[in-house]
Amino acid sequence: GCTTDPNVAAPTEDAATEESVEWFDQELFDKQDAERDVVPEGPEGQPWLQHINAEMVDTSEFAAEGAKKACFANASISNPWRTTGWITMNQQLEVLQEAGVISEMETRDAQDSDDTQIADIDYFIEEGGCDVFIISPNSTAAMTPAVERACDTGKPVIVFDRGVQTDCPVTFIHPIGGFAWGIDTAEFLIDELDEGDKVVALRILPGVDVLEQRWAAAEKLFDEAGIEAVDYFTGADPAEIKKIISDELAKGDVQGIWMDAGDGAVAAIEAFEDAGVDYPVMTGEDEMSFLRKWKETGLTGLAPVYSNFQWRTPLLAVQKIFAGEEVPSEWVLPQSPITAEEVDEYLALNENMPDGHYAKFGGEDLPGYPQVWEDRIVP
Amino acid sequence: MSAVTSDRPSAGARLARLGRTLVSPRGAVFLLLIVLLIAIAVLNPSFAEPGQFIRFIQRVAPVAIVAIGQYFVIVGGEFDLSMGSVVTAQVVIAGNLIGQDEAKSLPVLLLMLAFGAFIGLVNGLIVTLLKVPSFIVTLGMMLALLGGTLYWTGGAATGNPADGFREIGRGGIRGIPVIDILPWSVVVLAAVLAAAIWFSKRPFGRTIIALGDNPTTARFSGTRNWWVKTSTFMISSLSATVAGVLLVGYAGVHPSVGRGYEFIAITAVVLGGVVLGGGRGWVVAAAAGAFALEALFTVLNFAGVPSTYRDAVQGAIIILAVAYSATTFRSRRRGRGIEASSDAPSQTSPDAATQTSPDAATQTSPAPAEERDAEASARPAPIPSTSRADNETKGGS
Amino acid sequence: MSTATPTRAPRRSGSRRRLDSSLIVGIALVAVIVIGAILVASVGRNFFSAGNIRDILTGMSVLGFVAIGQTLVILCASLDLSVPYVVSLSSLIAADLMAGNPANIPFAVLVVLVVAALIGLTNGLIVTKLKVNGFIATLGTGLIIKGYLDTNYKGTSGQVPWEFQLIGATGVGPVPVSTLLMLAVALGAAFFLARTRTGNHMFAVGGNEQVARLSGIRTARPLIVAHVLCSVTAALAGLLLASRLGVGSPVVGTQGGYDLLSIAAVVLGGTLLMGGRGSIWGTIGGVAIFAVVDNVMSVMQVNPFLKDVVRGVVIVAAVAVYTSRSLDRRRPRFTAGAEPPAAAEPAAVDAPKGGAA
Amino acid sequence: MSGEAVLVAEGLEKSFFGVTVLHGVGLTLRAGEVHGLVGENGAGKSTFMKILAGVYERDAGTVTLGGTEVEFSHPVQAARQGLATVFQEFNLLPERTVAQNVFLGREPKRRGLVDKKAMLAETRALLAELGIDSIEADAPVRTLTVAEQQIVEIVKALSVDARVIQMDEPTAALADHEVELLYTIVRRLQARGVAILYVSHRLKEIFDLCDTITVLKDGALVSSGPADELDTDELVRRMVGRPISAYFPEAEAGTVLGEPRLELRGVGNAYVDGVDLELRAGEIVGVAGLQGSGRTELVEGVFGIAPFTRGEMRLDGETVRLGSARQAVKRGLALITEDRKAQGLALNQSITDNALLVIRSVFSRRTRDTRRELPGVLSSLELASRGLDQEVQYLSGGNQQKVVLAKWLATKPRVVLLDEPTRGIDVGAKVAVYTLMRRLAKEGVAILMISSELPEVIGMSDRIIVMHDGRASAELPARSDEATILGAATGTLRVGGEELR
Ligand SMILES: Nc1ncnc2c1ncn2[C@@H]1O[C@H](COP(=O)(O)OP(=O)(O)OP(=O)(O)O)[C@@H](O)[C@H]1O
Ligand SMILES: Nc1ncnc2c1ncn2[C@@H]1O[C@H](COP(=O)(O)OP(=O)(O)OP(=O)(O)O)[C@@H](O)[C@H]1O
Ligand SMILES: [Mg+2]
Ligand SMILES: [Mg+2]
Repeated sequence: GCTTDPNVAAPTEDAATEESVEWFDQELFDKQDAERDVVPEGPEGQPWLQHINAEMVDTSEFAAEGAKKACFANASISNPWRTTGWITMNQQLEVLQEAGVISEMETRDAQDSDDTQIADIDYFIEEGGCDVFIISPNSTAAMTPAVERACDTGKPVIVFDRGVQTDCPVTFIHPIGGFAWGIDTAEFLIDELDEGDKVVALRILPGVDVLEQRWAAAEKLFDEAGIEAVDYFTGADPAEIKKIISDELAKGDVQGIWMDAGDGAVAAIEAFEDAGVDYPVMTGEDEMSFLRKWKETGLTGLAPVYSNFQWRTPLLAVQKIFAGEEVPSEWVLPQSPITAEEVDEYLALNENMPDGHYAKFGGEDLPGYPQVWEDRIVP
Repeated sequence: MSAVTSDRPSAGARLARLGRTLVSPRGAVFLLLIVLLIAIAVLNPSFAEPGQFIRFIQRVAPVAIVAIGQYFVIVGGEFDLSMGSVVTAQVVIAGNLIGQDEAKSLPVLLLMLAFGAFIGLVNGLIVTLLKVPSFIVTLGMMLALLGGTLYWTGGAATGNPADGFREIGRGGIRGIPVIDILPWSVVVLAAVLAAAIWFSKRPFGRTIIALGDNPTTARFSGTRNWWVKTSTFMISSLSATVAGVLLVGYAGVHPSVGRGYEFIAITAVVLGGVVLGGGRGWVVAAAAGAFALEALFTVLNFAGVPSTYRDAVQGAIIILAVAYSATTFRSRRRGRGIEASSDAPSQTSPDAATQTSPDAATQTSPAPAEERDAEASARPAPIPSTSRADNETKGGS
Repeated sequence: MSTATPTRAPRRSGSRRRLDSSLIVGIALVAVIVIGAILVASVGRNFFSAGNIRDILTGMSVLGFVAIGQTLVILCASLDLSVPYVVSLSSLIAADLMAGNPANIPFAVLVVLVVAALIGLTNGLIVTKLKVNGFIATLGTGLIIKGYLDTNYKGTSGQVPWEFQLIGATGVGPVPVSTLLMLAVALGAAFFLARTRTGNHMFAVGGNEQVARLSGIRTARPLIVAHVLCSVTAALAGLLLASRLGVGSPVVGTQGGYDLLSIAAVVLGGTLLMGGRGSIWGTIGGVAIFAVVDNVMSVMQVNPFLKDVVRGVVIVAAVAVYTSRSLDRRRPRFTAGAEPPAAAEPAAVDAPKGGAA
Repeated sequence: MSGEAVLVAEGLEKSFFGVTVLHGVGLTLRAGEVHGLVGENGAGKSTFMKILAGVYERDAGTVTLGGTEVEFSHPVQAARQGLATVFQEFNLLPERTVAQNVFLGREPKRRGLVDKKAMLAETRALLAELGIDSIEADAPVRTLTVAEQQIVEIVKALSVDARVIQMDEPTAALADHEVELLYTIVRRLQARGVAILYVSHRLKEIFDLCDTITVLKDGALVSSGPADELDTDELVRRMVGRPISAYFPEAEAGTVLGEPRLELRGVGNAYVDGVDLELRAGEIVGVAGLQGSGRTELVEGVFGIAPFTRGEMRLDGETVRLGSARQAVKRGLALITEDRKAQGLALNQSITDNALLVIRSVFSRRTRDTRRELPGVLSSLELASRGLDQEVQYLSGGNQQKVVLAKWLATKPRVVLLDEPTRGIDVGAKVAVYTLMRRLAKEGVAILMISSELPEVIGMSDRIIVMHDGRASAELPARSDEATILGAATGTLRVGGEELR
């Protein structure tokens, strides 16, 4: 007979219709702006366990003995940031497996496809025998119904990185966010540049909320500060980036470079070298390639961070949840840029790491450090 | 066809001939390129300065080289969709194996060339010996090679290779008068283009085109089809390797370097008037197609077209350009067919859909209606190696 | 002597036919399932459990829709590379027009189908009238749609009402409704190919345009219809995705890689890339092979990068199996060492003089 | 014996590119009559039929069908009005079934849908009506033999319920017993009152079947009258109309038979079996046989395209195994294929490129020299072109053939295999080819020539091999007569000739 999936519930409100046309959201902007200055709570020196303005929820209902099975629906590992995090996560898993907290973690990788990830979550619900769901959504709105279905199983659900439009998960783990990134970077550039200067914004691709929010904030601030900003989508292809910058330099002077992710920052800098003009003021990311080039060229820069160590947190949250400890319902992790003063420190710390490694990966205390990250052993 | 008559004064006639070449399908790409370059120069006069222009050539070099490689595959009647992945793989190999040790540059370069040749060999042998359509073979290779590369590197770049190696794609001969710097890329492109022109005039190069035109004839004429075709795949993979060497210098190591190059290259080649399905085309025009495509991107950029619109404009221009040459080809051939006879037979009604053209009746046999077939074969070849595959296998070897 | 007409002919042609494409695909599919089931069992899972079957079938639905249309286009010796963008566009139009209100569903679906049909019509006209190779024509229209999407949509948009979401989430036992719909469309397409003139003529146009023309077929028509139907099935895939996602997404088509994967599935299903031969059911078999391979790799937790390697190898290897057995069209007269055919009866040679009977 | 006139053609004229191929030809077809149309190769028989069928537009003349004047613009239109044609070439889709091919373009409909059942049933009925039980209506055409395909072509023509059926060399691809079957078909149609226009080069068939015979020569009507007023000799005289000796040049003075160049001892592969042959330097050996008898396969075997799997092959006394055309070319062999466009030329390439194709791919070091000699070679062949960079697709058939010859002459071959070297080329070009053959023979080249034109085989050969059903059924001396050759070719004559007459 017909088996309507009981988990598909009628939406309570259908407000979300026009939500995506503009990415700027004043409320969120203000919230993240404020969060940047909050001193996070939590253990010193372990930023992956710290949280900002947390509202703790009780998890005693989940308290249970024994090793549990975790099911992880990953969006993808298709960029260096995600692979780095994925490596860290697996090392964290090793620790928790040894500690008898997690028996195994079954992972399905959706390879950047919403449709696949929905199927992955459904598979976990039916076949996974999961004690806890960890979900790194591929996109926000599209994954909401599937996450709700996972919640309906009564098992704890942990969402990290990108959010979903429901608060059914026990905790949603993420760094402060895109607006904070946008504010950090834009403020830096505005400080360093003069009114009327030109900033070229190199963005990866349209339509990804995490990235869009970065630009939405930065664009607004540039606008207010009278900085001329033009933006391009590069697909993270350094060759494309180099072409864009050379064309821009052919058109006129460029004083600043803003990036929504670190990939290709080196190519952008090299474009200035090749054209024989002064280095721009620049924001990249905490990817090693950028830090190294930054150091080497001595340009004026800032490396905003989208905290890679957040990949550890979901597993640690599993530990807390099954121990019945409180966790933040929205677990906002600290996210602070690497400044010129800190570069040397991070360069030294990650000396032998590959270029695609992220300086604030936060796995120094995990087994396998540093070898596993240096060799990029992807399970 | 415009009314250019031959009894004009000779200078006028020569001009007319140039004009005709430019509007002919063979020359259309050059016309397009000239128009686009002028547009760029108008939008941004500094572009026309030699120094800027040479930079433009430097930037186009990798794409043009890939297009040159793709040209040989396409003119030989096949497709190579794996070129982008080969570029990516080579870029990553260079980054990972050379590292900061400049001394490794040469050995690794040789290794890269060997690897490129090997990929081409595998593609070619599967196409020729197992008779799998090249579209599928190279699609599989594209997936497998990219996946393998990412697996090997753990999804990220280890680091850029030594600066000495990158110099090939990035640096140049400095202190040249007018242009200031002559990038090595430009030199490499010139060398590759010269080699390609030379090669396509060589017996082997001519054989590739004949093979693309009619593989059965080629085989019956003693051509080692498997080897000639395989060699085109090796050429394309090797050219992707050279492009990779330039790109790792120009851009650095990243898994997305080279992505989409196969489609850009095919588009460039088709813009250059090369017929998909093989047997027709000029390598210089294919390279010009790459320049036209890059110039188009640049125009869109200088014209301030929002970046999101660019794909749309690109799509429209590609269709129009190809439609232009497809339709002029037809009318030109029709013209020739009638020209050939002093007293053309009254054609059957032009409505080809309902009418049988005389050639239709004779196409399967070598019946006497040879001349009429000109029009029949003017129909664009459907897809790669269609009808031909039948001929190819008919002999039953 | 008419009695001498060989009686072995029917037997021979019968056995030849039995080996043909759809069946080979079926055998390949069964083989993949068997190997898959063993592998899945080796990690302590049940391949045939309801959840797993549902996972496989869900994986088939969307690609299935696209591949059905692609089959028609390839049968006509063309290609459609614009499908991913049609998929995305359809999901967006659907979600935007529905705007969470179930009353809008019929209208939205109608608009989606009409828009898709117009895109397909454009493709078909460019291919037939402007004589642009299908590869380039659809690459171009795909880029145009992509430009439109990137310009007008920033991320997901719209809201699909709950009623419409049910299509993607409901099942009959382990079989999702979406799969049933896909199979229904496949049935429709197979029926179309077998039972309509235009469908029949697609084989002719793709097989030999000259013969088709000589037989009085208007050759442009089947090609245009194929392109229209291909865009329409891509739109159905977009509608299904909208239903599953609950929103429209400008990237959902490209995420699925439906252009190249659908072509690969079609060829995997035994359809000739050069047109003229193939079947919808073969394509469904090809899609199923992909779905099973993907499912098994997911259950086995294969490294995502290696998944692509496996996919690439499977595509080439499977197609190699088909092509290597359908090469020699000429029938051998003598098998090595066989008895030579008996010389014809030495009939009386009459002087070349005779009259009408 | 014949009924009313169903089709009357009068004064049909047609010219192609200024060359008139039909000069006011007319004939009358009566119901229930089999009307033979005979003439030499290129006499205009096919053109005449194609004009009736609406494939070509006529330049002048009238055609009345069933009393009304008609002018068709498409064969489908003609078929609808009851005039069906079985063309000389197959127009079938190999991947589709018999029924689908028979009804292609006019599939029966029921309630808007193709009525498959009716299609199958009607095809089966048509097949049964013709007494054919070997063809299944739902078998893909690809699985049929050439003969069966020919029958499908006929069935396709029958399915429109035609009053007039034209058949252009329907038996060309048929073996003896299959011809018998065609006889039956024709006679049944005749009994139904259908008028049949029948073209064949096999005179026996003409006399067996036809009531009336019309002879064409060089596009003009020679005679048209009852069959029983003619005998073979008279018919041939009317067809040829000139002494054959003037047509075929004599061997050049000084031609000597040399050592054996090519020897075959019981060679065979999947298509031919047990063929013995000796070919000497300076010798021209003709190979005769019906279509499908394996002549092409024999030379393809020699040339390494479909390598022999049995027996022994020697070149200049040395045993060789050739596995590819390339090896053959290197050994001094040349093959002028029967299908010029599919196997001999790259149509989009220039004359030069085609002529240099073999040299470039096999003897690339000789390219430069050959290119220099090329204009001379081509002009000695009297190639007419607008320049050596003209694409060969724009050349006439005869000139295309000259390009193919030039391509092979450039390799300076020692053994030349000619497969239907004069197919579809005009008289002038033919004579040029014959003269060339003689010249080559004088130079010591060994020549094996396949031809379906018996006069050609007879006129040119020093010896004649006749193939039948994949085997060499006879080896006949020069100047053997047509009847003997045909007897061997149709299998009614065994090797040694004991059963002749
Ligand atoms: N489409 C055409 N274009 C140019 N010439 C043609 C065409 N069709 C036929 N011819 C010429 O018309 C003449 C008559 O050809 P046709 O095919 O009618 O001969 P046929 O009597 O059928 O010969 P065969 O016995 O070889 O079939 C030949 O000289 C041929 O070269
Ligand atoms: N045993 C067979 N069964 C079916 N078809 C065959 C067979 N042998 C040959 N054929 C086909 O018959 C046709 C003619 O065969 P082949 O080339 O051997 O004959 P041929 O004597 O050279 O005749 P021609 O050159 O006049 O056509 C070809 O299309 C070939 O594929
Ligand atoms: Mg004829
Ligand atoms: Mg033959």
